[in-house]
Amino acid sequence: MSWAWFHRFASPPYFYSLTLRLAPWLGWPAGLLIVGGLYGGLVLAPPDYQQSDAFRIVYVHAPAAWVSLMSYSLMAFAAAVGLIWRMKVAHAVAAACAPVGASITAVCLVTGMLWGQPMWGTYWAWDPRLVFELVLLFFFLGYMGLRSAIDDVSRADRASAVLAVVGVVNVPIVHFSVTWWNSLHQAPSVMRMQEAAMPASMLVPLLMSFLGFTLYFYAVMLVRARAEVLRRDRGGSWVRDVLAARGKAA
Amino acid sequence: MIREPSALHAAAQILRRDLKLAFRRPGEWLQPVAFFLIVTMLFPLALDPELSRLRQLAPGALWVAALLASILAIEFLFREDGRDGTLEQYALSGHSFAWLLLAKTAAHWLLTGLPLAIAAPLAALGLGAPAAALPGILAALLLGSVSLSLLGAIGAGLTLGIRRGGALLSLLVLPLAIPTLVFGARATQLAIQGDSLAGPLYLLAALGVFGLTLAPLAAAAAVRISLE
Amino acid sequence: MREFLDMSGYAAYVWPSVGLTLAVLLANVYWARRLVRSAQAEARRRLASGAQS
Amino acid sequence: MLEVSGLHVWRGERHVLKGLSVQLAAGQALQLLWPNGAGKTSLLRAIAGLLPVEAGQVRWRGQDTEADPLTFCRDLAYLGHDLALKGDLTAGENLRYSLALRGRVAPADIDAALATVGLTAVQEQLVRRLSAGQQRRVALARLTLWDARLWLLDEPAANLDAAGQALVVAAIEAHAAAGGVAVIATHQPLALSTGVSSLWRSPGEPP
Repeated sequence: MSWAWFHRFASPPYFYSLTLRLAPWLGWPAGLLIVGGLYGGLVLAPPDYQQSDAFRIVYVHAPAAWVSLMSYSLMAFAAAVGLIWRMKVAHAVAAACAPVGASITAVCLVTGMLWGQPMWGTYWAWDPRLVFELVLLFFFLGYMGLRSAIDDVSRADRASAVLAVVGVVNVPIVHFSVTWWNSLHQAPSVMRMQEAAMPASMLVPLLMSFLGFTLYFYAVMLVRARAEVLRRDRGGSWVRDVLAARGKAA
Repeated sequence: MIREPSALHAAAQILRRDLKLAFRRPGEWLQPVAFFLIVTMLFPLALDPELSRLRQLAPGALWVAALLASILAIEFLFREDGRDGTLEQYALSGHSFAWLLLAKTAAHWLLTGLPLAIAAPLAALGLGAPAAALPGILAALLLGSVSLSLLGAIGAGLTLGIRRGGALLSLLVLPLAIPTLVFGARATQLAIQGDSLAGPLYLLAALGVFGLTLAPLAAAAAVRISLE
Repeated sequence: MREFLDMSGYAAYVWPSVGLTLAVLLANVYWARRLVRSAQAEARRRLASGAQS
Repeated sequence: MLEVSGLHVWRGERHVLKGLSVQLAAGQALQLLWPNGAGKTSLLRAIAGLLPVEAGQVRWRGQDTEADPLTFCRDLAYLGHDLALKGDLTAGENLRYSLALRGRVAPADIDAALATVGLTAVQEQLVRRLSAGQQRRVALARLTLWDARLWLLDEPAANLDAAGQALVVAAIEAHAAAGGVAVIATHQPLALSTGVSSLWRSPGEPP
């Protein structure tokens, strides 16, 4: 009985209709939260006493950093589920995570560089967090590269799933090694907000941004996953129904 | 015929077979070592031949060259056996596939990782390392090349059967090799400075043990998928 | 307003960051929808060819 | 002994095997004479466990082969398109190393098997110097030494002359007489005795 939800979720038609219904419920709040968070962060929040207005980049940089790590973890988790239970829907989710995660990781890197220039006087410093994000981007690129190199979707799913799992096992090790390496070389101080003393007018927009980016990621990922499920279909009659329903609505 | 499907015997035979094959074609496994030596030779030519300054760059130059050489070599780990059906027979041999691939990887390490580690002190001398540092450098490369071979086995398994998979292989393996590079270069640096390099050597050994336990499983899964 | 846009001299860093982020977010939505459309078209094509055979 | 039931296999977008079922008892050989592209190789590889099965089951001695693949593999000999022979090793060395995976074999047995397939004269030559037909014969010698109960053979008579084909037929007959099972993909029927072998001409019409 406890597995009933699992099997239901694993069924492509159920997943398809679920994502169809769920995406707007995630997408619209995500949009509102992001806009609200940015408004609060860029307009209402007071300037930081050390970094002045440059700190406002945190409202896009930090949520992007969070989403990049979350998307990689989710991708690896979904890939592992897909490998272990041979679940196509899980593979579809993993495939959907990668491009969104990679683009957000790139955003995190570029905004980090734009923040670095006024703070450190240089666009690129070998800051461990930036380096870690860069490695994460390479993990994503490798994953997508492997996927696109294999024509057969089912083989691509499983091969890239192995890679994602190997990658996620390595993420903590890479993180440790980069931090350790940084501690030896004393690179410029890390971008850091004054965690303890952040007033609510700064903190609330930041939290809104975090939540907004997270919901946004799930919304876009589910839309992509819907397409990926459709690609993995093997002639189930549900596709006909879904496409017919779509035609009527359009 | 006495039926005795001992896993150890099977692995030993794979190891012997791969070594015998390699010795019939010595050119193939000597190439990565030659590549390694050439790349390390390029650094003084491109930068500055003054030994005191070279010494600072030596750890990085050695490890980047070693990393590239082992990536170059690992591409051939499964390719021939994948093409001629040997890997299929391994998969159907009734032994753990991961175990047999570990034996293959071990043979590969003996043919590329070990010569690389032995050549490294030589290259290090050319980069201005003092003689006292050479044992430490040898130890660091011995330990590090184990992880590199194991990580490479995963990448080689994933890209087996992909045409022009070489560039993809580096894209997959190099990010995974970052910890090995960091710890290995640090160990080399400490060795050159004459300090104790026990810390990074332990870390390298830990990476090697971790890789030994998990990488063959991942490589076996990857090769199986590639063989379909 | 001008003061706000100037970001006390950091406008060249803050606004590109925000602009790039929003652009990527919107582009992702667009790509995702396009992917769904192409997957649907592909599925239709497959259904049509399946019905003939 | 071998039961295949409701086997569905996909290769990429192609639904190659659509719910195949077949049963073979001890001492039986099945020749697949399907047209090209109908999935002969896919069936052999799916039985061996090299191809993932979308639906259906392969049972060997009543056991689902996926439940314990290692035990199943010890009973299995698969001879594919690629012979898994190393060009840089001699015929004898090739046999020695590949048989080492299955257990220990006396060198005399290897010599005898190579003599049976008529390769004594070239035993010490590197395999890459042998002709395609001679290489097939080496693989055939390995097959007989393998001591497997289930043979999956993909075009075993390819590149072989009449004498070589007779060797293949004799090997299969001996295998069946010893209670073995064989599934053979071939485009030309082998001259096996009718008591042993059944023909399967297309996936649509079971034997």
